[in-house]
Amino acid sequence: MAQGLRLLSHMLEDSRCQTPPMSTPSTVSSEKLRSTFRWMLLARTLEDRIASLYRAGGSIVGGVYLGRGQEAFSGALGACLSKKDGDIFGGLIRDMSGRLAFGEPLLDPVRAYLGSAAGPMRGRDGNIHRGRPQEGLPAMISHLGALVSVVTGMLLARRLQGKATCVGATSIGDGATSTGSFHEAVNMAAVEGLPLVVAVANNQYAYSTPTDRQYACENLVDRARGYGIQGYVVDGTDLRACLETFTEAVAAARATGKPQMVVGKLLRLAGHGEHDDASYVDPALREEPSGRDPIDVATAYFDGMEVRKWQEEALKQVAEAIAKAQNEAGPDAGHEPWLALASEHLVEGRRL
Amino acid sequence: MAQGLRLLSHMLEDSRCQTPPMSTPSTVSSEKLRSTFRWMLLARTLEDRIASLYRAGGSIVGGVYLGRGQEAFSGALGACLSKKDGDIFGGLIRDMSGRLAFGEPLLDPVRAYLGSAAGPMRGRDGNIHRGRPQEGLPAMISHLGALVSVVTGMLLARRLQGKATCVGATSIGDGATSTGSFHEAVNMAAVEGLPLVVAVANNQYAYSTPTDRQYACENLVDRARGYGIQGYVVDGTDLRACLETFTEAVAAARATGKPQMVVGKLLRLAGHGEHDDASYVDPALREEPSGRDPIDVATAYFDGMEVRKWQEEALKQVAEAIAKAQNEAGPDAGHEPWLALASEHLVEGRRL
Amino acid sequence: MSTTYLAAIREAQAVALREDPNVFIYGQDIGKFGGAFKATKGLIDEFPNRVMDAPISEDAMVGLAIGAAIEGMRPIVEMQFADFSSIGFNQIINQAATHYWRTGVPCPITLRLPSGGTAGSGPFHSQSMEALYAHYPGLVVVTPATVEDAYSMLLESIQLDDPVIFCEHKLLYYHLKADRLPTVNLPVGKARIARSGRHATVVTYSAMLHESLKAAAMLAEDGFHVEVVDLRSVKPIDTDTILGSVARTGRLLAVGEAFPWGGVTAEVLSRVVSEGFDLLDCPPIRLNAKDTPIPYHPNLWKAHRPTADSIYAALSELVRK
Amino acid sequence: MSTTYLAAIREAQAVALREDPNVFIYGQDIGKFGGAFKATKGLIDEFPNRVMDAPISEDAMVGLAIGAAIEGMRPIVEMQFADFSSIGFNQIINQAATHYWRTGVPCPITLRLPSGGTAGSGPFHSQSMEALYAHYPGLVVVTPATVEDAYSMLLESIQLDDPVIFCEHKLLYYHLKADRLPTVNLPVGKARIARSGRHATVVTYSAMLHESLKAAAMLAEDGFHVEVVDLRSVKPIDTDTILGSVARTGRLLAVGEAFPWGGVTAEVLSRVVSEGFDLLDCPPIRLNAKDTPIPYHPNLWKAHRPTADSIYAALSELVRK
Ligand SMILES: Cc1ncc(C[n+]2csc(CCOP(=O)(O)OP(=O)(O)O)c2C)c(N)n1
Ligand SMILES: Cc1ncc(C[n+]2csc(CCOP(=O)(O)OP(=O)(O)O)c2C)c(N)n1
Ligand SMILES: [Mg+2]
Ligand SMILES: [Mg+2]
Repeated sequence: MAQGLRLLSHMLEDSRCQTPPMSTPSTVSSEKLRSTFRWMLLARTLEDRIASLYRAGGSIVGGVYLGRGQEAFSGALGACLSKKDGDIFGGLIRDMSGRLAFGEPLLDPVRAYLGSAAGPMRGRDGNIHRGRPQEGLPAMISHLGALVSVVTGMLLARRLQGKATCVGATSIGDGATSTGSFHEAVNMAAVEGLPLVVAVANNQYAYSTPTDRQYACENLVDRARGYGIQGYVVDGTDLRACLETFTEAVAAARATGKPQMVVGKLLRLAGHGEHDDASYVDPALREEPSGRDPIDVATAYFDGMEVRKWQEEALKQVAEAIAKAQNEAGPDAGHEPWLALASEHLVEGRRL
Repeated sequence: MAQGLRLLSHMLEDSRCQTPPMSTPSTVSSEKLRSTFRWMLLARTLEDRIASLYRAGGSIVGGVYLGRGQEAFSGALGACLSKKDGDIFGGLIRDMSGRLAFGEPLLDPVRAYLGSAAGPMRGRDGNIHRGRPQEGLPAMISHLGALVSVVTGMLLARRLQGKATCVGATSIGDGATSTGSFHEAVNMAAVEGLPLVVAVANNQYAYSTPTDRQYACENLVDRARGYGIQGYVVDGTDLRACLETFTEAVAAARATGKPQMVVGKLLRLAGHGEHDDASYVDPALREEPSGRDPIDVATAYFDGMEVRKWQEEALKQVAEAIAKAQNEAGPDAGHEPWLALASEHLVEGRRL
Repeated sequence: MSTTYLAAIREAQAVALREDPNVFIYGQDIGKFGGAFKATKGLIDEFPNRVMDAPISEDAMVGLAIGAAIEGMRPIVEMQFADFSSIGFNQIINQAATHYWRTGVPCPITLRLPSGGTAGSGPFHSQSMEALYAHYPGLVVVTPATVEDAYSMLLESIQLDDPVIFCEHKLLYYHLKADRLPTVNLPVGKARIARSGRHATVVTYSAMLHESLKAAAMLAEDGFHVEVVDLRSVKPIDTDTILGSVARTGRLLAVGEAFPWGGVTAEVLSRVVSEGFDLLDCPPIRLNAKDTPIPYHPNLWKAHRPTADSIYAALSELVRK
Repeated sequence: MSTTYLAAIREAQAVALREDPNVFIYGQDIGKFGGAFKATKGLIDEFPNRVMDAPISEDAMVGLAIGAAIEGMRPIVEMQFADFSSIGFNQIINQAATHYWRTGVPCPITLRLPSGGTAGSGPFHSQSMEALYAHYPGLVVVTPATVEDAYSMLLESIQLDDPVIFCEHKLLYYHLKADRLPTVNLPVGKARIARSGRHATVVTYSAMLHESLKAAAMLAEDGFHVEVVDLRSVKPIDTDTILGSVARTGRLLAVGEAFPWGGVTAEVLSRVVSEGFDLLDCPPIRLNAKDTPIPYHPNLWKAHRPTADSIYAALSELVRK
């Protein structure tokens, strides 16, 4: 079965996209496959828990946006980067898996969702916007596309500081490829020759909008050539294929110092947010290969007993983190300094 | 010689860009070639005159930006559209030739440059920003890329009003392809399926910036596939080639209702504006085929005597227009109503 | 049967689409889905060609609307949240706002901006952007605070020959209700005395009207009668109505939910002191949100914006000066 | 040897590049070409890796600078004209301005905006955008009116740990001269009394300082001594210095070149009336540009903005009230 999946997946041969030849046997170690799968499990476990807390009401602050269906694509990217070597992962709203694989502490999302003042954004900004900019995890803003140039700038800084081999990755949805921000940033990274990996998670919808109202090209990878960068397509539901492709793309970025664009096809297996029942999603899409659940697909790679054990560990980790964060206080307006500037002497508190 | 030029020009065969096969013999009538050439001559004559008035000082209001080198590419586009049938020509700063060929009255640019209150913008906006939006000539703003979506919207209106076969064209420089505005608008036109012809005048510089600091793809036509639209490349210095290509592109837009992207290679044969000596331009570029003067190239298609006659007529027309506009008063601040709103009852004149 | 603020917005669009074939709506997820807030729910069924889902391209969305408007259409653009209009900002202030003045050709577009804060929405889904747009010449900026105004002013906005920034407040969408929609109403440009009083004037708009009315009710228990002026549109500002009220009360507090530097409250104070200095018995004051981004956590959010309590506190001081 | 306002800006950047390896400049045509106004002329020769020509992508230019700043760099971004910052607007107000507050990580970028009107520049090459940026929390907005300030405040802006909108006025580039560049100067945030007087206070900034000083000189011939306050930065505003001046004169005129609704002059009036109402002997007034786009033709342009003459006229009335 794993073999069958391999055939469905990996970079599609396509003359338009300058993909390196398909690599057999897999360039991905079983250790990497396993560890990434465990991040996927952890992400799914956490998000399931958050979703049920959200539905129960009372404990989750703000909205809940899940990465369900994108765990392989996102996790593989996060796992192919090296936080300790100065790589950058600019995660978006569906990147729980990638963020954790990259090295974000589990407590960060838990605290953010539960509104703990000890969370990375201290209650000032929310859940999916969390980040640790000085540890290679920039904190996204809502405006789609806006993070791509920021990661590009982080890479420029790396280069100016003599750390030119660091790679910076960021993801983008099919919908956000329509933003001018995305275009300007990818083009700029190509012009500046910076090792940016753009992971296009084509989950077939932008909120309720299907891709035929978003773009008219055959495949979003067709954009790569227009930027003069390398393009890859991958079955975004298959962890092994994703790991192979991102391994190559990250290596290529590191070696050439040039942007790489990886387009993964998959399906958003949740509402846009948990407030959304996604009734507009065409049910036929779930039956297609791209509609598979990446956790199911990857589970087939492993021994069932082991998977259950990992699942239990994930449940335990999540439960512990939630228990800890639930005991932490929310932010206290009385102690909030209300300082938007680092230069405190320029703050006009009293006057405004 | 004309034959030699033909060989250099026309759509380059390129597997990347879905160009229809090269058409021999020419699809362009000698009448069309001649009339377009005369618009080119008129544009060049006018702009030469404006430039010398600018250098002399005193009579030209504001800056002067010339289309020198782009007359064939721009003029051919203007000539392939039909103003009376409701086509749209969204000209930019180097489109004197195309605007005139499309049907802009010669007095419009003359009055604008000479600061006549009778000019199309009544002194409120300047020279290259002039337009007649209700006659298919929208008035550009300075912000590059911003006109593409406006023309797209004009086309949407045409379609909603049952005039779906009208074509809308606009031009864009190599530099302005880097704007998010350009990207959003071309993508939107492709998604909406609107007959937009985007003419990319790749004149190898954006102000002083060469194309290697602007994009990293081989040819800007490589972008077409990423939008799912038809792409064409053409020698922008050769009028016949330009007419052939735009005839095809406009016909394709009209027939399919879909966007077309035409990339013309040429060289800006002037400074960015007349204040700029363009000393940064690599002299070697002038020796290349794309560095040829399109007026010279086209002159070879015609009888020398005839060309001289046309030139004299152009000189006479320009002299008359300038004489007329020079006698017209500039705007009078005392009579300016200072109304930014059409809804006069909502204007807060006294208060602000 | 009662109508919500949101239903009024939907209904105004339905009426406009029905009455004028030049009206169309463009925005993300506004078709079958009916919009993130359901403000266009069902409209695509009745008008399949005139309700269109847009790609995530706010710059081009506004540009497209401008182009269509030049050609005689009357587009309505729904921004998914007001905050995302920052992407269409250039097209709004430089293309739409200048078009009539530059060319003499009107540009009648209506931009619907779901505005203002709600708990848990954070810095990028809570903004009140009226001051940005009001600063630029060539735009009309309306800020309905009631169901009736949401309805009648949206209809009027669509009919106006100018670009209108229609700031609809998300906090009012579901809770605010009216028995029926108005057939006549005050036009855009006129303010309304929402509550009469003689001890002080509160000038406000949008969701802050309701906080101010609550504060006024609290003050009434202390024996002070506060007049509350609902601006309805912030460009133009109905200065005469404000001056009339200040002439009666001698005291002025301007309340807004937007950031404190500049903006509506500064404009109101400036006009009153320039034109009605002698009407004032004591210094006029302002109350705005704090000068930081809008916080995500409800604990912080509640302290960031003015509330009935903070307005009450400011007024209590003002009436005793 | 004398230095122009433009040369001071160039020199400040040279010094910053020399003193701090984290400083770099990014902008269109700023490399070999030295920039549209030559504000970076020759800098690329001395710092070939830290002066970079950007594509025409203002959104990404600002985004790139933010990313670099997060990593400890101190980028300077030159907008070719202030007006084009509308394309980078979202990155400025939503990403740069909120970054420190959201994450605790500073975002020290300096955005140079060649601002303000010159004859024949028209609606899109003449704007004064300080009010837009000052409205949003998290930005410092400076508006130097002198050669010395252009130099010292640019140096200080680059050193500040916050995003700074540096509004340099194009009309001052070539004509304004100073004998030498200062080694010490007032810090950002402090206003300066540019001319002392006792009959009225003019609060102004940037190019309008010079029009105001001319008007003050004209008034002096009529026997009225007008005090002129140069704000230097519009966020923060040095309210204490303004109040001090109004305490001396009892009369206030605020003058700005920007559009009239909201903005700096409204903010100044609001602060003075809220905090110094009793200092005023008569209604404070404002003078701004007209509420239309900025006209292209010099005939119209001259009438659109305040000038020494119109300031003189306003002051003549004010001092006689
Ligand atoms: C500039 C901008 N416009 C609109 C939105 C509102 N919005 C949030 S998510 C979303 C859909 C995003 O679709 P896609 O990029 O495909 O990502 P996905 O949600 O599918 O992961 C929209 C329209 C936004 N965040 N930013
Ligand atoms: C958004 C924006 N940024 C910057 C400018 C300033 N600017 C005017 S023309 C120009 C160069 C344009 O180059 P290109 O698009 O290649 O057109 P060309 O001048 O070569 O015809 C620049 C940078 C502008 N007009 N708009
Ligand atoms: Mg998607
Ligand atoms: Mg060019």
